[in-house]
Amino acid sequence: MLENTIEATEIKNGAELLKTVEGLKNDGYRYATMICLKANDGHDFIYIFDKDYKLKNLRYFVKPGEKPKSVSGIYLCALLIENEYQDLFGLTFEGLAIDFKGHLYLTPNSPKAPLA
Amino acid sequence: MGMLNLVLTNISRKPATRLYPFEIRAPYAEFKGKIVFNPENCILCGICQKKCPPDAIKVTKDEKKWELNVFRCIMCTECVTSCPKDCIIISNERAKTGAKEYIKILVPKVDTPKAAPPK
Amino acid sequence: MLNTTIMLLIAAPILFSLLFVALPKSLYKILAWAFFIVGTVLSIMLVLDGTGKVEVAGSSFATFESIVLILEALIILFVFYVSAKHKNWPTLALIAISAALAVYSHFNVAEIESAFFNIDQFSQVMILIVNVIGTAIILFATGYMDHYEEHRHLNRQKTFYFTMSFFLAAMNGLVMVDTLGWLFLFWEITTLCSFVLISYNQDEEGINNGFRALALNLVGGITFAGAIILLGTKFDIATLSGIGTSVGTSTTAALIALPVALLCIAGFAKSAQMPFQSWLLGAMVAPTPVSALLHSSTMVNAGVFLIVKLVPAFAGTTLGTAIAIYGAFTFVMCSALALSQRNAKRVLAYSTIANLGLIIASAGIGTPLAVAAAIMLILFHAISKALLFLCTGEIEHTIGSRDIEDMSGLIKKAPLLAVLISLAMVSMLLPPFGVLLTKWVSMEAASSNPIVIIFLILGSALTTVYYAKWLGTVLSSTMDKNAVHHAKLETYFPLSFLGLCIVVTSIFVFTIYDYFIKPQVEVLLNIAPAVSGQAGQFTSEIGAFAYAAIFIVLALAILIYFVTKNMFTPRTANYYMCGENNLEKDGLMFRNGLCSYEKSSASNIYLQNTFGENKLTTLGYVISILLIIIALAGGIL
Amino acid sequence: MNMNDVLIAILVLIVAPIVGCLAAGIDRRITARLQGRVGPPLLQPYYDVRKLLSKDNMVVNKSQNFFVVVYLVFIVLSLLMLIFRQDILMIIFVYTVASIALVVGGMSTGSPYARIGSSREIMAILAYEPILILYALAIYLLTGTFKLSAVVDASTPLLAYTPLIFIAMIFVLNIKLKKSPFDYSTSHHAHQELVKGMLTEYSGPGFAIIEVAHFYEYVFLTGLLFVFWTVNPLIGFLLSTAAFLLVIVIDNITARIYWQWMLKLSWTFLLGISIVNIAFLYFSGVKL
Amino acid sequence: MTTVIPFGPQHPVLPEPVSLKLEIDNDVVVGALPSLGYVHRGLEKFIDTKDYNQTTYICERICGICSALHGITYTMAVEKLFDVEIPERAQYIRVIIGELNRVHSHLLWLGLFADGFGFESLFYECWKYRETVLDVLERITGNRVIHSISKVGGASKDLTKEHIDLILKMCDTVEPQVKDLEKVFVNNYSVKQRLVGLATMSKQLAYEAGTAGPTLRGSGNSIDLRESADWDIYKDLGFKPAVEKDGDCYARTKVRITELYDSFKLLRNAISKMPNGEITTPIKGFPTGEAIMRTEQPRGEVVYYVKGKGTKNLERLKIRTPTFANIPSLLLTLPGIKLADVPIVVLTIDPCISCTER
Amino acid sequence: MSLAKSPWIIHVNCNSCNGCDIEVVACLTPLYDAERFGVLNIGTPKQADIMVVTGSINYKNVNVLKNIYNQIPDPKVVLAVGACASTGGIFHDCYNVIGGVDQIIPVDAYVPGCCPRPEAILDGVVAALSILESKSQGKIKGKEVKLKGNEVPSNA
Ligand code: SF4
Ligand code: SF4
Ligand code: SF4
Ligand code: SF4
Ligand code: SF4
Ligand code: SF4
Ligand code: SF4
Ligand code: SF4
Repeated sequence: MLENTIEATEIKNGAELLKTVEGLKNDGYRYATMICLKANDGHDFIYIFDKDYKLKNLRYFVKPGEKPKSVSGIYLCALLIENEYQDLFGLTFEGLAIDFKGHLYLTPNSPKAPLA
Repeated sequence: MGMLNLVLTNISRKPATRLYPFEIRAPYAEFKGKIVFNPENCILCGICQKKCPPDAIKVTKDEKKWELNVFRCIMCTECVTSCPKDCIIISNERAKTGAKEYIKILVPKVDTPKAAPPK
Repeated sequence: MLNTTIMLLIAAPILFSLLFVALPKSLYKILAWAFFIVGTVLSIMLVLDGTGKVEVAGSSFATFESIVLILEALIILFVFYVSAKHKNWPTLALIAISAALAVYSHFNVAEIESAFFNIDQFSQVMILIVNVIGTAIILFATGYMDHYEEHRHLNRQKTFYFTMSFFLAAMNGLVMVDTLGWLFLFWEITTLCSFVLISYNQDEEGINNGFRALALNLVGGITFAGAIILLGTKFDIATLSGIGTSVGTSTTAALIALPVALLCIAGFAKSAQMPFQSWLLGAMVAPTPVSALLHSSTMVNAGVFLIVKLVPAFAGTTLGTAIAIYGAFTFVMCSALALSQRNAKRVLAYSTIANLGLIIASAGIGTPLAVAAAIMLILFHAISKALLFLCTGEIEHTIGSRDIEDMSGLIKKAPLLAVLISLAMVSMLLPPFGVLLTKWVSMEAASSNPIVIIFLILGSALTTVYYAKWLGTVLSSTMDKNAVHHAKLETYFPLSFLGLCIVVTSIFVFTIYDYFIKPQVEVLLNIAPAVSGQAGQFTSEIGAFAYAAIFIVLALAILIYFVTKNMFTPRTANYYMCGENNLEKDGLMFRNGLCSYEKSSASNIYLQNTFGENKLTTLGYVISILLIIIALAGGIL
Repeated sequence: MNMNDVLIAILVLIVAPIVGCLAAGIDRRITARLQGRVGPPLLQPYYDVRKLLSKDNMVVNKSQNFFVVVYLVFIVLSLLMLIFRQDILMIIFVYTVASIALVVGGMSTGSPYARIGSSREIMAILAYEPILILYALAIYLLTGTFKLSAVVDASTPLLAYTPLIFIAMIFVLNIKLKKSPFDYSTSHHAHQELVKGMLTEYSGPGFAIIEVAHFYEYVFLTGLLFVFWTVNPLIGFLLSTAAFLLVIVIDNITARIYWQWMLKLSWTFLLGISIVNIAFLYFSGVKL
Repeated sequence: MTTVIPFGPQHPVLPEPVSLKLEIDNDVVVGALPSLGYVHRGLEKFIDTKDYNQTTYICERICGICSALHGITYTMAVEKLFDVEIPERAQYIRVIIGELNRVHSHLLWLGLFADGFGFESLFYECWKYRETVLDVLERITGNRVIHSISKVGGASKDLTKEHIDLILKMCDTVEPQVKDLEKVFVNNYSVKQRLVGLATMSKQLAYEAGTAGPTLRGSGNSIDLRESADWDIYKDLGFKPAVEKDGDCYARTKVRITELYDSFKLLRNAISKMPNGEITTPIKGFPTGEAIMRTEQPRGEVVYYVKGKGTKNLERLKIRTPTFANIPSLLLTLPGIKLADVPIVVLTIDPCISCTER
Repeated sequence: MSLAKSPWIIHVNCNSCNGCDIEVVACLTPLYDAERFGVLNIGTPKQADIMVVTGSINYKNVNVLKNIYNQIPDPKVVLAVGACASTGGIFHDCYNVIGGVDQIIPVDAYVPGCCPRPEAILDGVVAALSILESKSQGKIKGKEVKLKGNEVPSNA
């Protein structure tokens, strides 16, 4: 395991994720961003929220083939980063506010899911 | 009116324009203009090639060739600081504008590397 | 000779209307051609016959007079019947009043011994308009109605052609007759015809709008009847020309203003001026040839015809000034209203009302120059407007819409049609064409009255705007070339013919002026306008309009264009779409954020928030009714 | 038209674009100096036109250049009519033909940017047209005729009785030269949301014609201001030059505002002062 | 009667390639769909082939406008991985270059913004003053735009006495010039016509839309990463965020102008407090672990996430740039404005597409 | 000499990091004032003579570049500004980068640097002027670049 990893709350499933995010929004957290990492054939998501310069991180493991839930219904601004990961990792988010269908950055002829 | 003041001041003064290319300002000494390679001491170790972020330098040991694609160089001076033999310096003269064929190819005069690359 | 022509002019359309009923549909085209030729020949004959008064007296008078009586009674009964049938109470009430007035006048107004037809140059002009343009419109209709009815599952063409032709007969009578009683009959016939034509579709909207037209025109009819009674009982005047002459001589000059004002209101109603404008807008539901007919050669022209004929009665009086301001106000108001419209026919409707307002304003000013402008404007407006309407109708059949926005790219789809409608629009707003020339004349004439002139200035700027955007839209080349474009002779002949008329009348404007307008103004006002024409220039005492120079320059522009066209290496390129268009597809398509292609488009500015109908109409009602009341008050005092 | 007139006409045809070109050059130089830079050579507009003429005639449809030819000839015609002191109302109508031709030319290209630009230019017409005609009306009220010759023959300058209309006319000049704050339909430096607006699709010779027509238009528009002081041509010239300079300065000290704002300004303030001026002329009955 | 037009990617009013599909009804925008990807290069993958030092140069070229702060933030993130403390002088150098960068960036923005509403001479005026700053930066770093001042372990160049004099002199000349500009931006009638009340975002909305930087602070949120503990040196310099309440374009402009004054103050303070000493710490080994570093760029908060796996290349680099955070707010502010205002509203978030797409 | 005195440029930002862009814009501002040579930054390619390209080409902007190039009337000159536009620069290896501008359209002159100084860009414009002049004399036409949807150039 790595040293000095960042602190993060583990999230088990999509429903819990949405609930937690909803709760964070009610607590006055700001959506900063979300990080996607390849891990064990699946993807590790780190959601980063901010309040009074303090970060609150959620870690959520997306199993291979699972369609992660979009939080853009809660924080609209999440749509951009989620669309980005659709492009770069070939993921498909469920419930995106605006779905660019993998064409946010990439066109049909550019490399497919380059970070996957 | 603030803007009226500004434009009237402008018209009453000499224009701020630097009359390049009719009057050429001497470049600042610090200016990173272009890479100058001095093949004198080069040992063809290839460190500069490794360090160069845009892969602008190509060192071919067999052909004793040190090449720089001027049009790819980003003047980061990594090569300058990393060269063990200080063969590369940065000059404050600008690289020339023109056709892309302008790729610098230099063959070092030394036949054999004088020292092994530091490990 | 004159005698026969007059009778023929009334009889021939009636004959044709009966023929349309009697003969099968397949012969309509031939009939319409024949009608067009007969109408044209007859009207030219009338012009050649010269001017003069024709008296109908003796036994023939008695016969005609009884026919008139019977017809009036029939009209009243018919209106009673239809309004009762459709339970339209306002109309019922109005016709009841009309009936009462008719009965009253029958018993109180002194009997007349003879009737007069008065053929002056104005009548000639009007006859030309009615019989040349009117029959051209009917000809157009034969190429139009089948398609129209097919879409709406109608089969009422017999009624249609019958009424259209009968309409022309009534108009012919109206512009030639001098006796007020007979004039009133023709007046009411046109009302009735328009009612039948507007409710042609027999759907709810059509019937409602028909009744609105009927009701508002009945109001005009009532004021007309009131005026006849007043004139007959108080002043012993029974002819139209009598009013003018009596003003000069009679010691009761001031008092006569009231019946004159009432007649003017009848004219306002018929010309759909401001508080009455809704009937003409409602008339848009009818087939386009009907609109063309109502707007250019018949109905609305009857109103302004009457008012211009009355000029001697109010020229130079307060009533005249009031009428001028009223007309100018309608002009600016309706021009503003037209600005926010996308529906081409509504734009045209407002434009018609506005131009009639301009005519009325010019008549109201009452100087020789102004009256000349008014008559010329009636002529030029009729030609241009007929063409505009017919083109709009044809466009509707070509692209399936009368929305101005949908007309973008017409120049690619139907080039000839686009050029014709552009010509018509240009003739409405730019020199060297007739309408603008007359607008120039009326502006120069109105410059002595600051309120009128300011209204005219604002109105003409607004006119420029709504026509310019339509013109640009029609000429913009944005559509692909795949329109269903059926070029029929019956449709394109009238269009091209009218187009030609625009150009020819504009070129020979001075001849027309010299032959028709100048003598007419002399008849009306006893002085001719101080206008002279030399070297293709129209010169009044206060200005000059060098229309020939403009024609030459226009021709020069066309020449330069064709000479230089191939001087430079021509190369067609795609539209600039910020770099996101794809050459393989439509040049106006661009790639959007989802990587799919989408068509770009641009619409014009309509300013609904400033010039929207709901905002301006109320204001227009208030001010126009006020102005009418002031005019009336001026008439009484 | 005698021989003399023909000569004058030819002279105008030749001299006006030169003057207009110089005016455009001066405009660009002064603008540059106001912005604290050197600016292009004085003859830059001429170089531009020459360059444009040597480029390919790239068009999106075959008829677009027709309208610019119409624009050019009608500008020239209105200028000539101005020089020959014709009916001012007529001149304004002829000038309207030119403006409409340019608008329609823009629209005829079919590009959405051009069409939006043209729509805005139509709004500009709505804004300035009434003022131009009121200007003509003022001339009529002061001389009893619309013929410009009456103004020229008069011994009092027009400006003496029409100061408010003069102010309104400066705004008209500003609108017509498409300078800030009214440069929303198209502008010379194209940094706007509509690319080049109305003229987006014009290139090469077609665009050169527009530029040349602009030269004539410069002369024509300043000519309209010159009329305010014909008693002493020098003062008239200085007056129109001063107005021109003022417009350049305004261009440099204002942002582009909306066409809606322009319409409001014109139909309230500008029309207001013009009408006040007209009312004064009408009620006082002064004559030149 | 909707008008549908593409707005960009190659568009004279947009300095960068972004495309908006605009749907306009009656001169009012009713829909806007952004189209991105014109500047997407794929830098987050590119670090696979470059070592962590070379990545500094890549990060600086995420964007040429606040390139210095990209380099600084990246190096600070990597230093977190190494868990090293760099010399204080180097930290001060970073602050000074960062603030100089902010001054040039804000002046640049003011100019482009003025150009957005058709005020050409004001645009030129701003850029004229900006050149003074660029000259100073060139004297210090050898390049006008991309400075390469920060490297993992410290600063790559020291500030000499001469440099410091130059900076102070620059502050003294540019500050009054900014005052002149402020007069125009804040008082000019035509500018106010265009800006006041345009694209207003409430405090709550701006916060929840995840905006950053002046966009956030223009709506009354006092959030500026220079206050946070991540980069504590700002604490010593007495920094306070610039905040405006109104939330419209006018407020966002005023925030940036105030920040210019703040930067001058910070520069002077930093220079007076800057200690002498080393400017680099030696770094050994290869980075391992995860770290998040956030700083305040001219356009707002930038978030760097780095993950090393003990090789010379990083395993993952993720950058959340300020424009990336601000773009979603455009979806909220664009509908309802006039077509003529689109460039202004887009420019008011100070968009930098090249960092959004990387 | 008819072309060389009035070069109107169109600036196309392809994949640039903004560094080159702001230097291109800086050329137009008072300190460098490119308008001294008649340079105008014209908005539409239809009126441009010199195409100033900054940044490398990626799969999304390749068609934009071609479109703009095709829409410039002849004679025209393409100027690649900066390392990215010339060769792909530091990003030449990125997955979404096709390469320098010359992979797609013919380039007439290159300006080195990352980013180039405004002076260098002015040099480039001056170099472009003489090329423009010779093109106009020799009536050399730019060839129409084919545009096929989202096609990938073969030489990428
Ligand atoms: S065709 Fe290719 S680019 Fe398009 S959706 Fe399918 S996988 Fe994605
Ligand atoms: S300066 Fe940088 S980019 Fe240029 S050759 Fe040296 S290492 Fe390579
Ligand atoms: S690092 Fe220096 S010695 Fe080694 S190859 Fe490069 S230039 Fe030659
Ligand atoms: S020290 Fe090793 S890694 Fe470095 S350049 Fe030499 S051989 Fe390559
Ligand atoms: S490839 Fe085109 S059509 Fe298919 S999903 Fe993507 S955008 Fe839609
Ligand atoms: S926000 Fe803009 S200026 Fe700052 S680094 Fe990102 S791209 Fe560059
Ligand atoms: S050459 Fe350098 S400055 Fe220019 S765009 Fe490329 S990375 Fe940016
Ligand atoms: S839908 Fe996609 S793949 Fe199909 S043509 Fe359009 S861009 Fe190409």
